[in-house]
Amino acid sequence: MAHLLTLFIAAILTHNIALTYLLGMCPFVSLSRTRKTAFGMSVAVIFVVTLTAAINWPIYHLILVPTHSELIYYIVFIIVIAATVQLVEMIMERFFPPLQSAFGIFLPLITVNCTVLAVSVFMVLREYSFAATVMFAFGSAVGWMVAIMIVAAINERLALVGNVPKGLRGTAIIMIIAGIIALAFLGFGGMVDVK
Amino acid sequence: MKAVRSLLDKLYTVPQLARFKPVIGAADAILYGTNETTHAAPHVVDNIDIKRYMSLVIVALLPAVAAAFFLFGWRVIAIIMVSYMAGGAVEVIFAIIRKHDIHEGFLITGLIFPLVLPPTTPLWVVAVGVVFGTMFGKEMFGGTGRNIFNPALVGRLFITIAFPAIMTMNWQTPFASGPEAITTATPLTTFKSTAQTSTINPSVVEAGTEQVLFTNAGAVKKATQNPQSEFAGVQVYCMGDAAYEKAAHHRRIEEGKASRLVSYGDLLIGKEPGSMGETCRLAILAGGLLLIGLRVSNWRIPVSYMTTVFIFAAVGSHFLPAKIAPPMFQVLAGGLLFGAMFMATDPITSPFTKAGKYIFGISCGVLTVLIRSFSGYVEGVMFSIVIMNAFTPLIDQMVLMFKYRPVKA
Amino acid sequence: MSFVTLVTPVIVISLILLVITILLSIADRLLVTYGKCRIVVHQEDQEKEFTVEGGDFLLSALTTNGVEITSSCAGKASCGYCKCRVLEGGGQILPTEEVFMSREEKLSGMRLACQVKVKSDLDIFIPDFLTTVRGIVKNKTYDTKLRWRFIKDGQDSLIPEPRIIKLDPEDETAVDRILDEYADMPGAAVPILQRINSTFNYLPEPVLRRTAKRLNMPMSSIYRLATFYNAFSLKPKGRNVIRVCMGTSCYVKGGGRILEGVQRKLGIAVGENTEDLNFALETVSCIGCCGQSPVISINDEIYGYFKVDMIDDVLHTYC
Amino acid sequence: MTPIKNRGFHGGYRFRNFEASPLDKLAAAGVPSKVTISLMQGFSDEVACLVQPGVQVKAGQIIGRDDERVSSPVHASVNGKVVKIEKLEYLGSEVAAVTISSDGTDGWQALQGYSARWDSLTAEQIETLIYLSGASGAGRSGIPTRFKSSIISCDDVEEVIIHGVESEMYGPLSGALLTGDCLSKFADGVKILRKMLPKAGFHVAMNAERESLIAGVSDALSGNDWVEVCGLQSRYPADYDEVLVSTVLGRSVPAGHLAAHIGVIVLDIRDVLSVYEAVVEGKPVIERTVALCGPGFTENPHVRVRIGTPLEHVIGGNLRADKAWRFLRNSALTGERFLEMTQTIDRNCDAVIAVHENDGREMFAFVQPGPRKDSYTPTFLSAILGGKLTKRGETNLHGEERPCISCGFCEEVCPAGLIPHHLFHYVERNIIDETLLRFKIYDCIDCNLCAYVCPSKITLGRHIKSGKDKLINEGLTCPRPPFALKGTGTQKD
Amino acid sequence: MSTKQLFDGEDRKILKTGYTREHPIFVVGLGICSALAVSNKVENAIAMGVGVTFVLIATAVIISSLRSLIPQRARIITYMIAIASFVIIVQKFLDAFTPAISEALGPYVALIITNCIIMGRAEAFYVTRSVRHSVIDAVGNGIGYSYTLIAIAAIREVLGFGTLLGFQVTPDGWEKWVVMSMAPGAFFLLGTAIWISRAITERSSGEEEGE
Repeated sequence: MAHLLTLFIAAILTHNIALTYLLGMCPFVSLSRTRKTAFGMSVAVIFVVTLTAAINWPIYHLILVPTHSELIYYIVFIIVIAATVQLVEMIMERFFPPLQSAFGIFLPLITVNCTVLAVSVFMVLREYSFAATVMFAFGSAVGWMVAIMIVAAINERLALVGNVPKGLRGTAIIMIIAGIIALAFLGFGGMVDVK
Repeated sequence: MKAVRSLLDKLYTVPQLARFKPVIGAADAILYGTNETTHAAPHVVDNIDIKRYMSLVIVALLPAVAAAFFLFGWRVIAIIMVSYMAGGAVEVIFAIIRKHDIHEGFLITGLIFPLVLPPTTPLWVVAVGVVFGTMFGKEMFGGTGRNIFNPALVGRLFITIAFPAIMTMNWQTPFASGPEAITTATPLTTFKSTAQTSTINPSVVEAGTEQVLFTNAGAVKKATQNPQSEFAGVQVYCMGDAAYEKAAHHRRIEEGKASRLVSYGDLLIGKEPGSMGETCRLAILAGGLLLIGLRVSNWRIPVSYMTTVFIFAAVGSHFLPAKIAPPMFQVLAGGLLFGAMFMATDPITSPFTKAGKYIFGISCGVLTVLIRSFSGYVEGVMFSIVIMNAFTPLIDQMVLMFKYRPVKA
Repeated sequence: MSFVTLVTPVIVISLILLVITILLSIADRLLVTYGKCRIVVHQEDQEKEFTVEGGDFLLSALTTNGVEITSSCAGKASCGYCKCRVLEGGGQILPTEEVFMSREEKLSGMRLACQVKVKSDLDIFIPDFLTTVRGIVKNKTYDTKLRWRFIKDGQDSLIPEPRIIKLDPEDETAVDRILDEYADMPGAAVPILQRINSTFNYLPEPVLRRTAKRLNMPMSSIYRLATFYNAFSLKPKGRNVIRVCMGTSCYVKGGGRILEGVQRKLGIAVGENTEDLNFALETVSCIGCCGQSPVISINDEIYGYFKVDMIDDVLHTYC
Repeated sequence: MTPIKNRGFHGGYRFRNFEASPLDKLAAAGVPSKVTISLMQGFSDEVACLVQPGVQVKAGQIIGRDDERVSSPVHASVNGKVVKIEKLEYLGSEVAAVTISSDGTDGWQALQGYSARWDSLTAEQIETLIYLSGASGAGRSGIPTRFKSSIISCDDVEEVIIHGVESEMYGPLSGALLTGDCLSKFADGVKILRKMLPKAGFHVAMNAERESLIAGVSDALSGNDWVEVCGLQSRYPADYDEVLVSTVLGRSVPAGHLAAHIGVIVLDIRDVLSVYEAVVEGKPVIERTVALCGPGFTENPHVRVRIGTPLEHVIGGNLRADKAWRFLRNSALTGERFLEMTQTIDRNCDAVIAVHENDGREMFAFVQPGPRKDSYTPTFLSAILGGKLTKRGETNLHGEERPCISCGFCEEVCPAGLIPHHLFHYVERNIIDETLLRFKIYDCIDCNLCAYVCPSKITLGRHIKSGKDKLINEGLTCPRPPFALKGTGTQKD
Repeated sequence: MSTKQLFDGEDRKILKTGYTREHPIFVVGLGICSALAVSNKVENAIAMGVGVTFVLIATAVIISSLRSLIPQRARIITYMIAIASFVIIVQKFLDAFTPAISEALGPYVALIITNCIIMGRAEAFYVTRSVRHSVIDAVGNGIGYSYTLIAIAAIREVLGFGTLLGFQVTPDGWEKWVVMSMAPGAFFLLGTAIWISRAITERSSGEEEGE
């Protein structure tokens, strides 16, 4: 249990998927303009990342490994992710329309979010157990949420007070902000590890 | 003085210097004040302006600068000069390109930045740090008043991560010079390394123990009173004067085997190695209290910051003495006082809501103790403040969200 | 590498695909049923109507049915180019779109086509490409928030204004004459535009449309040319261009006052034209006559040592 | 006698010891040779003109009156001849103004039906007198009478607050207004009002530091349990209606409402004295007591001035010639400038302020200790040396405009509990939408204190005001009270 | 057939757009993750650049030639399967010939699948255009992506490791800028690079910085 908790904290602080592994940057850049979109997207990401990791683990360990087809795990993972996202969207739309309008609209954007695939790939590379996979996936997604929420709040603040040089507006200043945050997050280095 | 006036007037009209108008304007404003009057109501305004506001911070920093000069010598002045020149150049270039006035905020960045550096920092590293800090920490966001992060800390953080060997291994013992004055340890480092090799606050000192570390006087008393304790040949380290006094004069501890790991009195007056400005805690306290008294900085952040560190360290060191240093030590050691008094209170980069200020201070305190105790870095003040700088807009927006209910139009 | 190691992955993946396909199609059948939806599109001066299967995004429904709409991110709500106005149906505006919308746009029902799901009958208005480009050019940025200018009260300037001005026959023949002249020359767009510009004093939009049609070039290319060269103007421009020098020496010697005087005299601001199109007012940063400052120039004539009380006399010579 | 309360409010700032504050001394300015009287006085609408050029008028004769709109009658203030009637600018709009050249005589025409024994008059008679005298236009919402031309009717008044808090940097002193027999006149004025508004509770709020004055007022009003006298801290802006209502009554005025909308009438001492004069002496409002404040005057008395007197007559020879002065109407923080010396004193004018138009530059201004400089932060010597030093009031900006550094001074002083710098950012960036409503921009009472304390020299007050205007343009108006005017049936703010 | 016909103006324009006007990283803002993550060393950057370009071209060929066959609804999944298959080829290739680089790139090779550039171009361009134009576009985008990656990697490697392509280039006393080899360095450099590129394009199109 303690191990799982460590893994969770590590995935947020020391091995933050956005700030350390630099993943999920496209939505990070485009959806961090307001807190509203950032929050919606990150909740959707938390849900999908955890769900797909939980689905991919049994598929990998119960189907691909016994049949010695580890070679194709990328394809399988990405298909599973795409299908899951689509299914979740359909279910949401049918049964939970309010949820759909708040978070569901971000689902189509998630398929191409590298975080989702990356978490599943990390799960294979680091040979996590099922519980560890779920915990790591959840932690990573929460870490991504923390990062994008900070940047979104900073962006909103900058929209009010900032006077960013023209060429820096948009992507570039987000990179700089993320860089400084990443710099600060290095302070957690050595505190906990994902292994 | 007439000559200066006419020289300035002449400079304004030289077409070749049109680009450097911000520089001339800044000199003019500093020398002569403004001739602008209010346009409409309020017709009479407060006499304070940003220049005075900022210069008061400099005044408050002067004790620390003087102490640094006294403790570490002329190098301090050199580092401050380099910081001002390199950072000032960045400021001037941006002011010229972006056609705005030179803002006074830089005066503080240029002084705070050198004060958080080890006195042995090579001058080129100082320049790299201040250039990076001013540029990435401030100018890219639009200059003073528009930045999100404390520029001095961003610079310091950058060179800490970029040049770990230089920034964490070379410290200078106060009042000393020459190669023998260089030490690798600050009090925080000493605690961390001693705690790793010693038995900490044992209630029974068992035979065969080589080193014990007592973090408070109570622990010394408890161990010495226990009849089963065996102090023969045991090296005893004590934190603070009270514990040391108890151990040094105790009959069961061998003569000369008790030593003082750190003296709180020395920390207070600055006799322990550390960054230039942060060693003399008395000078910092004087400056910080002056600022709070003048209402230039808000008391909420430093008070909540230091209280949190104290409480968290008190609780933590009770349960995990090997990791978390005792509270008094935490508050006095490292850059905590300096950070809490001069950097966490920077109004631009800390929350403007009252509740936000408390949240900021408390989070900074928790993060500082956590990073000091568990991460690979010895000092956590600058990390925690920059992390909380990043959270500042979020904190403010959350507080406002709870304070003001949305309106349906 | 044995045969088995190659074949098993293929079998496995086919099986997985099969399972997923079955799952998805069941879900599709059971969960999402919107039936046929009718989409009415108003665009420029035409109207289009077609029926699609519900459940898809509006952007893809439009593109598959041959309605052109600009989009560069292809449905990820990150470019904000695919703006259109949903007049009927479409539901609430989503948080992903709000970033790209001003308050007026939100009120007027502006949406991003890539975020609107076709669930019911829709009635939409697509602004013409030209408007979009003009907005971009005007603001000199690709800030999608600012692309459209709105008149007050949530009325956008797109529908009510009868922008498709018909050419009167006289002008039409004039244009045709120019076009005929260059009919056989390939790549003659720029000289044609020059001729049109000198004939009309500016490039009227209907003329551009006609030119585009005749040259068989997309309107956007013509527009790019027209906005690229400073010599072309898309707005009617006064016959006599007054340029007031605001260079350092002229400014110091009262260029500002002269500009003010001219503005007051003509009743127009910098960059505008008088109503009778007799004068256009511009400022320049230096004419190159700093010795005679302050200086103004009208067309190519330069007036040095200019004084405010000379304005009346000088301008009268051009009336 | 009710006990003295000393209740404060959030924020605010105490202006101390400004040089050349007015003295407790009352003088008369005499009859001017010419007066120009605007037909719109104070909050009211423009009234119809009743005279033609060339007509002889007497002081106290009604020259403008409109019973159907929110207004009170306007009187000629001197004996003489109407010279001309022209449109003049008044508080930002074009209003007809009557110019009367005086024949120099001092008398005035009394109102009909006044009685020195006021308690013999009926409530209706008092109301008529108050209306005809023009005193009904006093305060921000006026004294209600049974005429259609007031905002609320007498029956709706629950509380009346009469204040003399003296919170401004420069303003009239209640001590000067209540000298001699004025104190008893004031007490009688309160009683007259009570007779007219029998259901209302009365509160007299005075500067808590003037203990003798409070004692005097308490004595004069003793024995009446419907009135309480309380002392308030004289922090600016303690005399704003919104602040008075909340400090004295503990109620709050919703944004966009006048105090009258919640049944509260706020008056000052001079208004009550006018009521007394109208009812007991039959004297219409043709005079105003104006405090001459600021270092521009050789001495700083309160003067009684005929309404419509041009500024030059009020000042007379009482001006220092050594410097350039800026003349302000009523308040150094919110008042407008007198642009010309011919501009006139109106009914709402209670102070003329002359401050030094200081466009000179001061060497190393920002590091000087500043024994004579005022500041919200105790960063100048004057704050440490306290009451011994007088401070200079001058128009110099004392610094350049800079970006906001979120120092929080404006939030600390804001009496309305707003965060001015946050609102300012939205207005500056032209983000005019519901967010501003959410941050309660309409709660701003325009006291301008935020702009006073700002070290970045940002004119916060003006930005917030323009934010409100822009919001109204956007159609996001403040929720108005569902309140029809007694007279017109239309809404008015 | 002359070269001119083989490679006409239209083609050249498409090619050029890929690395100038619609530069995937600087202008469109796609493919940032990998640009940040694998630009710590030049060799990794080259490998990644080549890998992405290869996948782009292959995807362009497949999708534009099959564009009429791909069902609307299964579009995305089809792209992904195609891209994923090519990524596997790249991965196996790297494993076989340059195991060190493969090790260094780690999961980022797999993440080419979700690289927005490929998906974006497929969705926006390949699905509507001819094979020939698609391939040229793929090459253009590949070039744009690769040279950016390599340029950033060169700076990061020199500052962070003191080497270039593994060879020592800095003097002995050189203090390594450790931060450059870490995530923050990548953020700062890419941010600055985007800034500079935008500033240059803005200057060249004659615009002044307005406030």
